[in-house]
Amino acid sequence: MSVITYRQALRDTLRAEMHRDENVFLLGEEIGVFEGSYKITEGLLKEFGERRVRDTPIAEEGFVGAAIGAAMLGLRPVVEIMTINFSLIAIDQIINHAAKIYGMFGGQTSVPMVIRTPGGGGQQLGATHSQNIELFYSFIPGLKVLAPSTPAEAASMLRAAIRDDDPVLFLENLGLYNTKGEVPDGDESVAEIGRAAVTREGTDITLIGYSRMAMVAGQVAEKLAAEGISVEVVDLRSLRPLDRDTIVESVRKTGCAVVAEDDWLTYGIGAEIAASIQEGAFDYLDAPVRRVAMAEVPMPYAKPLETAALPSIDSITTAVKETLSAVGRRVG
Amino acid sequence: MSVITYRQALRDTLRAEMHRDENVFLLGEEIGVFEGSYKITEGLLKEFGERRVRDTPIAEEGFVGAAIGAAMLGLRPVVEIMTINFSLIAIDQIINHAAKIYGMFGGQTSVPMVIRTPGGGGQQLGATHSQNIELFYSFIPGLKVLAPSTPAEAASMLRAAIRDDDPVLFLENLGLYNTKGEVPDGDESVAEIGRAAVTREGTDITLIGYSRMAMVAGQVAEKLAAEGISVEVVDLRSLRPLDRDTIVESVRKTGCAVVAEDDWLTYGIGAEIAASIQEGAFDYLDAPVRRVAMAEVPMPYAKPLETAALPSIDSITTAVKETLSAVGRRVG
Amino acid sequence: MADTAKPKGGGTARSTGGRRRSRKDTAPNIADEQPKTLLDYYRQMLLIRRFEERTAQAYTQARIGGYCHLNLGEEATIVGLMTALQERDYLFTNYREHGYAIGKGISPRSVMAELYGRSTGVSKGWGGSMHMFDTQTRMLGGYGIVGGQLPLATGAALAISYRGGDEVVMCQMGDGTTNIGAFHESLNIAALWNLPIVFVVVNNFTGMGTTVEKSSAEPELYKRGSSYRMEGVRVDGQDVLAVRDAATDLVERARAEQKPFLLEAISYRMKGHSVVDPAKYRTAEQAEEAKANDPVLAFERQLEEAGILTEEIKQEIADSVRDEVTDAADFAENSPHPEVSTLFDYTYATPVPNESRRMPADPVFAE
Amino acid sequence: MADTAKPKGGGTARSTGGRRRSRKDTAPNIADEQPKTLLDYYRQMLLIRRFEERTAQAYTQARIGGYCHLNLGEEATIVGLMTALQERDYLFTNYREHGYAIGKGISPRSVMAELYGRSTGVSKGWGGSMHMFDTQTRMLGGYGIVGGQLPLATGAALAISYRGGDEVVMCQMGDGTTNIGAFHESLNIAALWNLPIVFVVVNNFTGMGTTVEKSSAEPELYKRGSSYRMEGVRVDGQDVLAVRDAATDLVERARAEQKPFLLEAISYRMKGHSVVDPAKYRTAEQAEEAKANDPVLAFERQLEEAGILTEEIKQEIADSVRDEVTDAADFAENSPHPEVSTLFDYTYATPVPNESRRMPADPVFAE
Ligand SMILES: Cc1ncc(C[n+]2csc(CCOP(=O)(O)OP(=O)(O)O)c2C)c(N)n1
Ligand SMILES: Cc1ncc(C[n+]2csc(CCOP(=O)(O)OP(=O)(O)O)c2C)c(N)n1
Ligand SMILES: [Mg+2]
Ligand SMILES: [Mg+2]
Repeated sequence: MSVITYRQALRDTLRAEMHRDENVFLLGEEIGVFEGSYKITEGLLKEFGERRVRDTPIAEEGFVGAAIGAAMLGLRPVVEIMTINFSLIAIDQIINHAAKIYGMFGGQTSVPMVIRTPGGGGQQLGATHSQNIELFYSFIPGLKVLAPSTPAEAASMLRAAIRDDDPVLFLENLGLYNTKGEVPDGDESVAEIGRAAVTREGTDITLIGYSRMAMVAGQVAEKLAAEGISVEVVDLRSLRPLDRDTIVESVRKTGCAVVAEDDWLTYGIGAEIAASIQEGAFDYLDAPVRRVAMAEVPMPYAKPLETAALPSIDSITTAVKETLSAVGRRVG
Repeated sequence: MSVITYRQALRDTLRAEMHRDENVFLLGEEIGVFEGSYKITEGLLKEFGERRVRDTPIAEEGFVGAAIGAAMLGLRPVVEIMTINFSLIAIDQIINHAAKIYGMFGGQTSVPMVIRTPGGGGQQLGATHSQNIELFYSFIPGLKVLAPSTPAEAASMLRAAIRDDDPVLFLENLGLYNTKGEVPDGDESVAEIGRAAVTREGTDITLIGYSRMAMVAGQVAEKLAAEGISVEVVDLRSLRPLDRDTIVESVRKTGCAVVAEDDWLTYGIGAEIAASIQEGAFDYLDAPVRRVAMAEVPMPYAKPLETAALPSIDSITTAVKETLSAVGRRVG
Repeated sequence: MADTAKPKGGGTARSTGGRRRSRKDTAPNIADEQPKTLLDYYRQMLLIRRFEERTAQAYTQARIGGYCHLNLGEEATIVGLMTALQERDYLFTNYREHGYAIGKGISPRSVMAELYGRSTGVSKGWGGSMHMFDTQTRMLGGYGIVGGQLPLATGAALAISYRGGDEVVMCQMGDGTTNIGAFHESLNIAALWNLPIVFVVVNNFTGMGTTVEKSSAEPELYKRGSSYRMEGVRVDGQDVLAVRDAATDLVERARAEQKPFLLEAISYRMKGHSVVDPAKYRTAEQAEEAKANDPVLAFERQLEEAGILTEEIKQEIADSVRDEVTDAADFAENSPHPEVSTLFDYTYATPVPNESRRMPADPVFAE
Repeated sequence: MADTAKPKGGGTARSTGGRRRSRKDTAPNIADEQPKTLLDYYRQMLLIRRFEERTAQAYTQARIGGYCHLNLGEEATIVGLMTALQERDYLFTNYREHGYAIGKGISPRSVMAELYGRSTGVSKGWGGSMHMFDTQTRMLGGYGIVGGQLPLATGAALAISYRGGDEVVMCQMGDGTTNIGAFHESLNIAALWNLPIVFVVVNNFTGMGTTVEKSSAEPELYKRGSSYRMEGVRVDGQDVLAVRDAATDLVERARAEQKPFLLEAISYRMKGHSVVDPAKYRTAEQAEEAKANDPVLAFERQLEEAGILTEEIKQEIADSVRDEVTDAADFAENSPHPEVSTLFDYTYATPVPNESRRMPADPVFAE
């Protein structure tokens, strides 16, 4: 068991998968000579050479599309899009091509590729660089969307993504790259796509998150445990397919839920979670499902505004406590 | 009072607005010489000339962006994107630019523009041409999203969109263009952006739709009325801002609700509606909110598959009846 | 269309400035060809012509749905291009691709059945008119998003290069497509990475109704390779031999030299943009010009004049083509529709838990 | 960087093939200029230099957040370009724009306050380093999405043309930006519609770490106008007078002839891509080359040799620039942060019912 960063887990996994399978190669902006904007691909150009670690021009549509075409011929490209905000340039290739090619042609050609891209916020990057738009990909049949929250998950889910025959949007997070966690030495585990996980058991309330918010949810649970509140944490892990059963089973047990998400509330990921819960656990719910999410504004640069606009341990804690008192009013 | 088509209502309104305000001009692919893929701009090139009715190259990102830039200097461009599917090429300009410019620069410059684009399905157009992705725009602070369902709404809402100082995504629908409805002669009414409407009163259940599905919801209500079921229909009209109060007020009265939507279910527009209802009418709900939506597949071309994948009067009727019997099981 | 950049006259193949041409500069002459080869080209062109006429008819009879774009007028270009490709070479096209599909080797039956939306269709009825695809013949689609096929085709060429293969990719598009961002990004990447791909622009002078002069600031489209130091060639798309020669040259050079090329074929769209478009925006003169440039009739006359196409052979070919098209339509008509039970078969190649298989009326949670 | 396409030597302005040049072909000579003008340019360049050095320092001290890209090395280009613009002309840039903002006439105070995220900042603290914007001086942003400013700038030029105005738009970008689709679409549209805009590529030979040769198949970037029949000019971006002359020429021609131009300025980025980038990928030789091409020092030396910049004047300018930068930083430091109560002030220009004004901890329905 080693304690490594999320960044290191990604890098180690990319490297091992490239050694394992000659068809796996990397492409993206500044992943080679520059070693990656966030240094996930550090050292890989030196080790594997230009054929397998390919710096691209600034042309997201072109190089994501090229990866799709290469995948159609059986290669297994792993594309880096510098941040998820820039994926909007490539989204036609992702949604109208990668996600459609298998079905639209009657299942003749699969598209085994991975698009790695970080979301995140809270770095004062301003309105165009602080968005969390995993929603767009999670909405699309034909895509799979993974959102690991720990180094161990990052490794096992990236392995799964690379080995899967469908296009996978692999969501990383700027705020997670430096976080550390245990990863078993020589780990070769491959996560099952389409499964959520109960990462902490509890009895009073279910707190649901994914990516960085799954980590924050754990911190909230820890903090509330000290106050005698038992929070069960569900880490969605796979945004598409979505594992509704795990969510609903937890809520049937606890009777109430809060969703913590890094995107905007209206139409955000949490909307589906809340809608699913009210449908699947209707008779078990003792209070409305609450969502904690970003304030609905183009994200300002100024620190105090940005901080106010983002969900935090405090705002999530408030929502949990208010939900519990709403339960109290109803069942107590 | 005249009975005209939705198409005619749009065309008349564009024409009148162009006469009213010299700053209003049209641009898009094939809107001039070809008179519009769906003939919304028929005759307008002849009447107004090339300066005000501008055929663009096939370059959605370029011409939508150009419209944004022109709006920053005070013009009021009305852009046509041939179908909403192609908006994915322009989405970076819409989301990262049109929606951000007002806020990102501290409110110095507004972006008074309209993007008209039809959604719709059921025309055997296949996987890439049958998507309803208004969700993407409805999710974005800084945009307004309108989705009229009748000729009269189309006219008054297009007027509102053109006169509003913010970027408005104006959602039309292939399946509505030929539908007819009454529009008051010489009507100059300007719809209020951000308001839903109860378009039919009822007591047993609330049925919620927008765009073509609001029309279908009306048909379902009509049909069920004959069976003695009283359906209240809510037409969302404005997807952003979303008028939760009107929805919730209706559900507080009826005690249950079904959402009919033309997009995919998971993370679709209906998710937010259901999530909002369970939050705003928790103590009034007698059954879970059900959603009727497309099957989650890349839309097949073959007619029987397409038909099966789409929501219909029948499937909505089923959901309404099953919801009412779920209410019966609980309250009755 | 008289005001377009179309070079007047016959063999109009032109190359960019400093290019060393490896093939002969004179227009190809039918006297240098085997009669059998010429008749074969003629038959292929006629087959596409009759197939598309039948398609239009079937569309009008509502046997075919969706959008439907025909290759009428493009027959010489298609046959010339497809002749230039080896079986192992890959083809990517836009939505106006029925003829290309047939030319690449897919049976007219499978193409027609696809148009009819039947499970015997080449894309099993999932694609329709715009999405013909066949791994066997390496026709890799049929794409309805303008420009969408360019990055994909570039990526296919990347895969070939990555593996050191000797296949070539051909990527077809229309004139209007040269104005979209994907064109620029793809040609740049292909040139930078030395990929074996030939981009082909079929210049029929118009997008839907918008002319090249109104949409491309450099209307001599083959010159647009210069932004990528990519050699561009223009050819008369009405001349099957000229197209074949120009395309063969570039395809083989792409294979040997491992680099991309741009080929522009001047062509005429004989009807509207799609079956339902009456093309009212065309002047009578323009319509006349298109008709006067009918490549099938022109080639027919040439072969007749050369004594290669006798009245007897002509009849024989006409009959066999008619039979083949009728057979294709009958096959399509009698083929089964896809079963609704297959609706969820092609969302994912690797099945995973919790995929949605809900029909519209189903609740999210099965009870 | 020795292997780049950079022309060696001094006045490197070159034009495309058949272009008729209206301005003199020799490099501009300082002897032909007013000393006052030259000293003014020098002061402006020095101001940008010192401002950016102070910015780097403030970033390191965590007074500034987010990404922060500096104009160090680009001073001559900026001053030359900004001198070419009339007050009524519009400017669009990318995220590396502090110097442009100052050059266009925004006070260093407002720019620094924006970097500090204060409500006195030019974008009220909402934009930060990448998003300087000012309607007054017609600096219309500061954009962080590579290529995003090009369609906007084209649209601004469209608005001018629509109204028959006589303003010109200048749209700045980096070399890496010429490879994205928006470049192609925008230049094509600008050329088609005869819009008064000058696209300026600042070629510093690299995106973040990827060189021009690795990203542009035609590395002589000014030639990329040819795909749109747009005249392209290359100029030595280290020479303020050369830049001024080339830019003035094109700006005035855009105004008079109502058509777009492409100007490439060869430039050196003296530090990493952003403040936090140590630029390890650069060889010592490349770093040396950049340093050797310091435009501020070079101009300083030129003016000293010509006897225009005396020791006394130099000191005077240095002091006044230092004071101005210090004043800007003090102003920023002492300015208020935006109030959290203003968080929802700028989502919409036209308020409508039901806008969300919920804070993260708030329920959807206020109780
Ligand atoms: C991105 C995108 N924009 C618009 C369309 C609608 N559209 C379909 S075909 C077409 C014209 C294409 O013209 P061209 O490239 O010349 O091909 P042609 O049809 O003439 O063969 C347009 C605008 C589309 N399918 N995709
Ligand atoms: C669409 C998009 N892709 C990627 C990025 C990340 N990025 C920011 S700056 C940059 C390099 C730009 O290079 P260039 O155009 O040469 O400008 P320079 O920074 O050298 O001035 C990249 C890749 C971005 N901001 N937007
Ligand atoms: Mg065309
Ligand atoms: Mg650069």
